[in-house]
Amino acid sequence: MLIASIAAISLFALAAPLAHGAWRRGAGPLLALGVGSVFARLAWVAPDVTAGAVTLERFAWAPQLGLEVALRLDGLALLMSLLITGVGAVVLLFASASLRDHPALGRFYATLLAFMASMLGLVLADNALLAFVFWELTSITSYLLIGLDHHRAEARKAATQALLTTGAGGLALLAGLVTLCEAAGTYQLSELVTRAEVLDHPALTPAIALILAGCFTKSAQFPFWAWLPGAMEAPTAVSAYLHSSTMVKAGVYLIARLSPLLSGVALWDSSLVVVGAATALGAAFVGSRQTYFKRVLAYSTVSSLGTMVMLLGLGAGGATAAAVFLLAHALYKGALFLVAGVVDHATHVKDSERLGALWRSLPITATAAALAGLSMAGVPGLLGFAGKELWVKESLHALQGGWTPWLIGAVAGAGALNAAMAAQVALRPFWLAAPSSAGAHAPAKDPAHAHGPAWPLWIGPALMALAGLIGGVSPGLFAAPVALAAADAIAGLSPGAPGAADVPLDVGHLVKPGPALYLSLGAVAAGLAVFALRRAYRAATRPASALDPLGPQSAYAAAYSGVLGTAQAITRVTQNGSLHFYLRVTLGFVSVVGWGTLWRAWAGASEPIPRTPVGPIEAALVAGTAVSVAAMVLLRTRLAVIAALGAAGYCVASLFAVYGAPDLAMTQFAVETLSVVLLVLVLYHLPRFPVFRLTAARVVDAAIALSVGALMSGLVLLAAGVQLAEPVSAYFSQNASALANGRNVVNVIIVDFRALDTLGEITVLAIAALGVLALLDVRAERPGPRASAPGQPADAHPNPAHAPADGALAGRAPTIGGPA
Amino acid sequence: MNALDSVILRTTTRLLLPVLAFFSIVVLLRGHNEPGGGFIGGLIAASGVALYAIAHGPDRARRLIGPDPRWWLGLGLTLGITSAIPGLLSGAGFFAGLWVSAQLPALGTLKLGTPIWFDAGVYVVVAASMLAMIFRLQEH
Amino acid sequence: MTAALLSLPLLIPLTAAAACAAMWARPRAQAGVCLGAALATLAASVALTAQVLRLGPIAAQAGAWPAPFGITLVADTLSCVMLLINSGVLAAAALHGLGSVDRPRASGGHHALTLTLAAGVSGAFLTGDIFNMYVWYEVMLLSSFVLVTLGSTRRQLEGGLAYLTLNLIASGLFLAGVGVLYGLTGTVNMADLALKLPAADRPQLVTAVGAVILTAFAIKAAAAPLYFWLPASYDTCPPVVAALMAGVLSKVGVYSIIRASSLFLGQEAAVFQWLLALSGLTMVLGVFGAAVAVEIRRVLAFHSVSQIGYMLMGFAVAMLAARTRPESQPVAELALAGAILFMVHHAAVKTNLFLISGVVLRARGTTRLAQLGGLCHTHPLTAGLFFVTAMSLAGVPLLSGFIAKLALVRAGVQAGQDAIVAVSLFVSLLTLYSMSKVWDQAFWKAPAAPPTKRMHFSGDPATADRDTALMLVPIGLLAGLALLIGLWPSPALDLCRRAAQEVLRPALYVGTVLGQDPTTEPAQAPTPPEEPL
Amino acid sequence: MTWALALLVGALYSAGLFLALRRSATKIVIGLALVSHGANLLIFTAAGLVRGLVPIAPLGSDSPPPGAPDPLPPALILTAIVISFAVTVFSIVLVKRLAQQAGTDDPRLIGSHDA
Repeated sequence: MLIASIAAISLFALAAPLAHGAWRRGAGPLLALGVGSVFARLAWVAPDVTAGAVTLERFAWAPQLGLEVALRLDGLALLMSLLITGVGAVVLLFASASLRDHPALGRFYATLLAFMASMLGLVLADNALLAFVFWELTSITSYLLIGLDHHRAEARKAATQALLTTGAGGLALLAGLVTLCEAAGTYQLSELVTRAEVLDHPALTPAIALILAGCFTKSAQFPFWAWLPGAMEAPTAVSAYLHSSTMVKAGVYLIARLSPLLSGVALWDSSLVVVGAATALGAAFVGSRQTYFKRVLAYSTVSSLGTMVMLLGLGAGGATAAAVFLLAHALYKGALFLVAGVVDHATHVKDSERLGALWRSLPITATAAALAGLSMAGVPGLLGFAGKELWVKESLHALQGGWTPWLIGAVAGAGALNAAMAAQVALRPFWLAAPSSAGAHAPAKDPAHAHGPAWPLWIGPALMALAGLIGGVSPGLFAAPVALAAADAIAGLSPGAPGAADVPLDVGHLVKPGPALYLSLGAVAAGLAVFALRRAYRAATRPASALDPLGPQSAYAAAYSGVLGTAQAITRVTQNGSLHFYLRVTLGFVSVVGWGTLWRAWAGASEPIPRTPVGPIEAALVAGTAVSVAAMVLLRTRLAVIAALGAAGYCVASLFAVYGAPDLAMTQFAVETLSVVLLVLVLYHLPRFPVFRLTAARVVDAAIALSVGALMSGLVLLAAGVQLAEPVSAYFSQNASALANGRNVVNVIIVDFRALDTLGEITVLAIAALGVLALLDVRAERPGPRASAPGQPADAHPNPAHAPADGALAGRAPTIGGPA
Repeated sequence: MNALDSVILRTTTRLLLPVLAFFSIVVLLRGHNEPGGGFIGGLIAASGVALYAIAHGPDRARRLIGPDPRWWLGLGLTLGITSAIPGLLSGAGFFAGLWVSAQLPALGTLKLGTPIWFDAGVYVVVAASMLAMIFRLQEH
Repeated sequence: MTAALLSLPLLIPLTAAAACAAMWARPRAQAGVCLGAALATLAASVALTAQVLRLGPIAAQAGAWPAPFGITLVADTLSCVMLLINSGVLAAAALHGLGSVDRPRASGGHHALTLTLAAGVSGAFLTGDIFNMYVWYEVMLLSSFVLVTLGSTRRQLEGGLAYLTLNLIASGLFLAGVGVLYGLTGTVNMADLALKLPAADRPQLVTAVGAVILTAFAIKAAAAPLYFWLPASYDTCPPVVAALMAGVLSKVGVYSIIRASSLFLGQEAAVFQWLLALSGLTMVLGVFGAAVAVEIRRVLAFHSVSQIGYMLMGFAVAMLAARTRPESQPVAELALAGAILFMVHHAAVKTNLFLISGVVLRARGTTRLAQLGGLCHTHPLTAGLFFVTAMSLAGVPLLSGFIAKLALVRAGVQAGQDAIVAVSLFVSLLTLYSMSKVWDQAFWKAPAAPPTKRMHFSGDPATADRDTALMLVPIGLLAGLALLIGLWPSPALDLCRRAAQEVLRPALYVGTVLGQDPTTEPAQAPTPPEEPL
Repeated sequence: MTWALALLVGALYSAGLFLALRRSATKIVIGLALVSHGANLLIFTAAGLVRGLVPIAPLGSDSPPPGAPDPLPPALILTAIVISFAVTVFSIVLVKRLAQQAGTDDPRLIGSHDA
């Protein structure tokens, strides 16, 4: 069933463009229906899961790598997968209307469904590597979704930022998961969390740090949250789905998934609490100063994610609170995002301060907004209240566990500012009077929307807001079982065991006088006060913007330009276009490595260097070679240098002749002669070499060249002295005549014993001939006399040196598809 | 470079050409037993034709050798590669030398084998590649 | 039979090259011959691989001269994988070439040189003789020199000069190293060297020679700090040529490093420590170049450098694990299998990206990012194929790059080489960045300017659509391969692991070449000469 | 003599590489040709020197005289010589084409696109 769910949604993704092509308007609802059926299927088994049944499905994938398609449905996975498919169906419906005229709607459906399948896979995966696979796929699909309107530079920039941030985190996560799983000896998550012995492993600390880096980037924690507000460049449907209800919860999900093992480890707990609290308060502060719908929602989302992360650091009680909060948040924030979408669709206004009294034209939407807003603010009677109440309670509880009182301050502040933000987006535009300023928009002015939005637009927020209400009023219906089953899974309690499931969520139990209640009601009140005095509040907090250079966006920008700047600087030095530099580095490397190793080899060698008598002929030849070589370095005319090259070659050839290699000598004489003739033919017209001067650069060059030359001398002496084994060539001498019918052993080697070498050799020769012809014949530049063929375009470049590299081909060919 | 306007050179090269051609074949064939072989032989043949080209111009030299040097390159390479095939077919392995000998009156036994076939390929490739380059450089 | 099979990946392209040279005036026929030969080579490589998987490593002695006297051709699983890469890339380039190689280039010898390049590469992968390897190196190098400069634009010639100079220095070192090896041991047969060098028990001596030879290989492989020639030349030549070279050429260097140092040059573990350090440097310097490059082919060229680093990393991790702790054999196998799989993956993906850059160049006349844009509207199919391929390069799951990366990361962590794993992951991020940069700038961005009038169509503009369609065929196939390996990695992983196991047991190779292994063709004396005419 | 030839090998490499570091593509190519001479001489010397005999079996004999020089290094060098000749010819034509197009053969003036 689990694999079938993922496969079904993947199939929808593949079919979506076709469906969109075939049915246009009908495709969205149809796909939503498909996803809805997956939701229904999951909901059907929900009672079993909440009762403790765990579904397992396993298929082999790449056992060599520990990669297995292992899927597991427990309480936590159930909560997440219901959200993914449920919110997903609603969002598809919403998108089918809000993006009705978008040119890329088919591709949008496909990408969104691909994301949905990945997300579902992530929460169902029981194999760490499989989870990572899906994790990465959510990053990629999210990249494509944020960049849906890619003609806009901001959209592309936001997409890249999201990709890089979550991508970097993903790679950290991979390293962390592999480290942890290798230490534990299993890649199966349900098995991993039982391996308590890994807690003593030295790799635990880096593994935790890396895994948290992955989770914090994905869930937009401080200081990595900058990408999430940017991601609001995506269409609202995407923001509602990815960036509030599902993908950003992936990090929270994974933390929760590993909690049974790692909860209780000091580093893990304290990181979660500190980072979570900082994020909750920091993002709430930034968000409370915004007025644009989606910006407010984005920062409040970040703040809520911080809340969940913080709660996961607070042990078993925190797990329950986190699960409830997660569910509540998904419902109200998803609803509010869609509400923002409806408003945008109806009014094309994005600033909540410029709107008012929308309840008249958008009554259902306004109602949904009100319910969701109340839930977000934490007003009793809604599911959000339960989440918030448990949060406050657990924080107070943590205070007894030794946490600093600052924590309570952060919680209270975040709670208050979230309430203010709820009022800003759910109250201000709908239920307060329209601002009197000229920029105010009333939707009635737009005749196209005078009759209110189409049903696919408002049905989503209405359903989600309603769910939040039902969850608050009657938690036993669905909210409590699902959330508490998830909490059990997070706390690592075996399914069915007594535990978190005992925590009552209904209002009657939660509304009990005590510090928790006072604190949370106080926070709501403070939030409303902030909202009421928002102009003064914003003015008073303006100095805080001085901290922006220390904020997450600046951190991202600094990291981005820091890495690229380093890359630029290094590449400018290394790949600087100077062949001379390349040669120096290459030869310098040879010299260093060669001498570094030859030195040790010399030290270990005791063999004498063989001495052969030096006759006058050899002495003359050696001297002749040396003089020719010196001449090549010193002479300045081309012809002289070429002549010296020839002389050196002749001397070497004569040495070969003296030492018993007549074939070699003959060949070298012939080749040397030909080389000189060809060099003269080819180079005849070129000018003299530049003047010889003794410069510092020349000295360095000489030192490098001499060093490599000396290295070669050293190698020769070593090889001439040391003989580790008898040469194989005795075989050739013995068998050349008898078995190969030739008395000239060298030639027999060439054409028989080692004919394959010679085959390669003549191939090289043939290639060189073809190459010379190609160089001279195939010409893309410099229209010479041959170029003036009829039909040649007249706009041939007058100055060949400045002709573009991909210029027209001269000669018999039309043009060459050359490089640019 | 065009043909040198020299009757003597033309006549000499016309006479020299067959001599060099014959000599190159001798060098090719004797290479198995004495210094020589396909490479040197090919160079000698090429130098004969190159001299002819200097005297009579590359166009006439091209006509002399018939097909384009690139065709000869292909032929030579093919000769070299195909000498691997008899060995393959006989089951001894590619490039395995197979020999036949013929009794020639007055010259004694002539041994011919796939290695000489191979060396002939070397000869053709060397000559053809030299000529391809020399002709083109001459025309350039 | 075995001998025939072993020689075919070498002889087929060589024969076809000879045919192409002879048909110099008929470019269409040459393209046909080239494609036919490529497919035949691919078929021969597949058959050879099947044989090797069935029988284990096999060897054949050229000229039937017994090893170590003659030249041995030997195919173990590693050679087979490399041959499959070579013939696959050759086939893709030949297919693409049907649409992208214009008449002047074809009559300039493009097809013949493509085939000699492939033959040289096959030879280098098959030969068991280090001097013979030098010869095949030169065959492929000169082929690539000509291919890089074919067209003789100034930029090509400039790039060609850098390429030529640095590679010739490598050849000079390689040759010197071979000469010294022969002087020391009196043999050039690699299996024989693998017997004689360790027997002499002079590891420092071996390392001194190895330093020269491995440096030569490292230059050819474009490892840091010796890679300068690669970015200088790959972006100047036609994309189809760059595809060929990026797909196989630099891997020959990596293959040679693996072969030579696992058999006989790597007697001291320090060799692999250095290799590991250089692999990290290679990755970082390469990816830095890619991150700041502003032209598609240059981005790809720098990435080629960076990914050579991954291959070397896997090999070095494997050898260090195998040398230092005998019990970590599975780790060594996984690391080396990862490196080999990375080569397969990289061949498919990088070849494909260069081929795609050819389509872009054809469509817009430039591959400079600033002047591109809007391709995902005008060329949606190309865009989709690019995205899949680029994400594979970046190591995104469900694609081949992820599998290779995962193998390397797992093995690295298991082997305790945390530093290099960290470097490789950082490089992976920058790879993702530079691929998204290309996607962003060339495909997503609104077109910078309307395409210039002076398009760079080769051949007949009337057939441009057909040509582009032809170019897309291999692109689709290669993207499909990246997806296939990503979705169904087990066969490829098993193949690579088997190759790794064989490399880590040099005795098997030595036995195949020298010993009386039943699968080796018995060395036979040539047929007696005295047969009647 | 081994000493002398070893030093000569060093001299050939040094001079060749020094030329390759000069501001002239022509010198680079010529220098590389010199390096290949050095490599050839290196192979020759490293394998050992024998004076006065050749590895050719005299007529009527099946094998070269005892003590004849090792026949393999000359065979290897022969191959290397031809290869380096082919490469040199190609490179020098390349340099010529480059110099024609750029008006100079100074690589520092022509090779700049790579920066």
